[in-house]
Amino acid sequence: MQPSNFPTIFSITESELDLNDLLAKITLPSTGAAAIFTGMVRGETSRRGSTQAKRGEARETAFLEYEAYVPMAEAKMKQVADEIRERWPVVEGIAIVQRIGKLYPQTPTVLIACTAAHRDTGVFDAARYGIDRLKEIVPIWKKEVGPNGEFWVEGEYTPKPGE
Amino acid sequence: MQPSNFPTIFSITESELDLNDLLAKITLPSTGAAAIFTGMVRGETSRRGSTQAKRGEARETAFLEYEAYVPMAEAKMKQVADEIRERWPVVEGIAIVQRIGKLYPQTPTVLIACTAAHRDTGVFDAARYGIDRLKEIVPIWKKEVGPNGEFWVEGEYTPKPGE
Amino acid sequence: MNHIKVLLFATLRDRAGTKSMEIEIPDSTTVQGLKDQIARDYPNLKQAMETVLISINREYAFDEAVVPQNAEVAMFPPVSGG
Amino acid sequence: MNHIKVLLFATLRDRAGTKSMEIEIPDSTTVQGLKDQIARDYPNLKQAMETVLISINREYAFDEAVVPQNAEVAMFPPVSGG
Repeated sequence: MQPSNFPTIFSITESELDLNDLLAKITLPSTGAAAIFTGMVRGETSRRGSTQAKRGEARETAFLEYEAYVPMAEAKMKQVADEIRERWPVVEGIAIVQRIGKLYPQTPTVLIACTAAHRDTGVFDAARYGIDRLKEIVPIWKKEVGPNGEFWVEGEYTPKPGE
Repeated sequence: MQPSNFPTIFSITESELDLNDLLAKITLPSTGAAAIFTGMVRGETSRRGSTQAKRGEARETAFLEYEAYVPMAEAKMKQVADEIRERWPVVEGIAIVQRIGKLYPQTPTVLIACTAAHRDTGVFDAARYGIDRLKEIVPIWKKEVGPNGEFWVEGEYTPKPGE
Repeated sequence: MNHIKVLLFATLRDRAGTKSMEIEIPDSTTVQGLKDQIARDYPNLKQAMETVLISINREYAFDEAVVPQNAEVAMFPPVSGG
Repeated sequence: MNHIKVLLFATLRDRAGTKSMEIEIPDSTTVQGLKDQIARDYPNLKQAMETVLISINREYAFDEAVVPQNAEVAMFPPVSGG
């Protein structure tokens, strides 16, 4: 099978993420391994690693509200997939899906999955790269709502020309 | 939440793997990231990376037949989970599931999933370690059936004392 | 003059109180010129113009870029998806 | 004498033509001694005894280990799950 036949899924959705379905869509007859990353809404965030929580307290989250600049987000997801294929040509299928809207704790919000013939081909690194890049260049934002009010989660990355 | 409350799932099953369900079972209120590995039956294996296929030909697989020494396999899966927790104490939930029986191409056969608060905690490495160890010490075997007959897939690892 | 649409997201939308604006800018206005004009005409957005990200026709755009005719411009903070 | 059950998997089961055997071994027989006895009594398994993996009561066991009373012993090739 030629790379041009390799499936690439990228989408912004308000629906529940179905891992079984997404995995099936990027599994080819030559596929033997998949690395999948999912992010979930944390209901409790410990002080460590958090800038918002007070000393010694876990921060509670009621829900997150996600929004996206949909057409640009899908274009940038495609770009992330293209970057993955350039770096790991052995990757067969790629799925990049972000769920938006009001999302509650323990709910998967994002999925990056890469398939390949074997597990020692870089599929784990490819999925890791995919989520890192999504968090850098794909125009999606989230607002956290909890007992102490709501605030926008601040991103950290400034895209450079050509990104 | 204390590590003793962290969920660990390990099982040998003849049923279809349900990624959504397994992920939900290892997602805690403090969980923000999951790394999941799945292996699938390859229907076509290219010459590269294969010792069985003839030069220039892809090997075709009709199905694989898996068997396990179930009680020992489950004990060894628990051991793999323990090893993961020792190496990556931040890992929250762990699922290790092997499907056995007659499995056809493009079907997920095995799943290793690790959850943690954040993605930069080693969850990807933990999942990778889990599948590597499963293929070393968990007593499961597979027989490949294709147009040229059937043969047992040969493992390569000899466990050492204490494994 | 160039008639453009400016889409606003996240904190930018909250500050502006609107999801989009239609703006007239002189021909050959750069991204920097557009930010200066918005900072002047929309006091609520003035501070945000210092750190805002800008896209033109769904690609990131930088200060020296010229805003093309009938562009779809978007303004937003650093992204925080996932 | 020690009465043990030996479970056979994968290629070992195919060669033996059975999933399990009940065997009498002398007390204090080691894993190596058990392999020698099986190689002698079951010609089909002789060659396999050179590379076989052995577990006793569901833990990997090695040549010098003594097989305990009423042990559940299993014999199999290197694993190939996944």
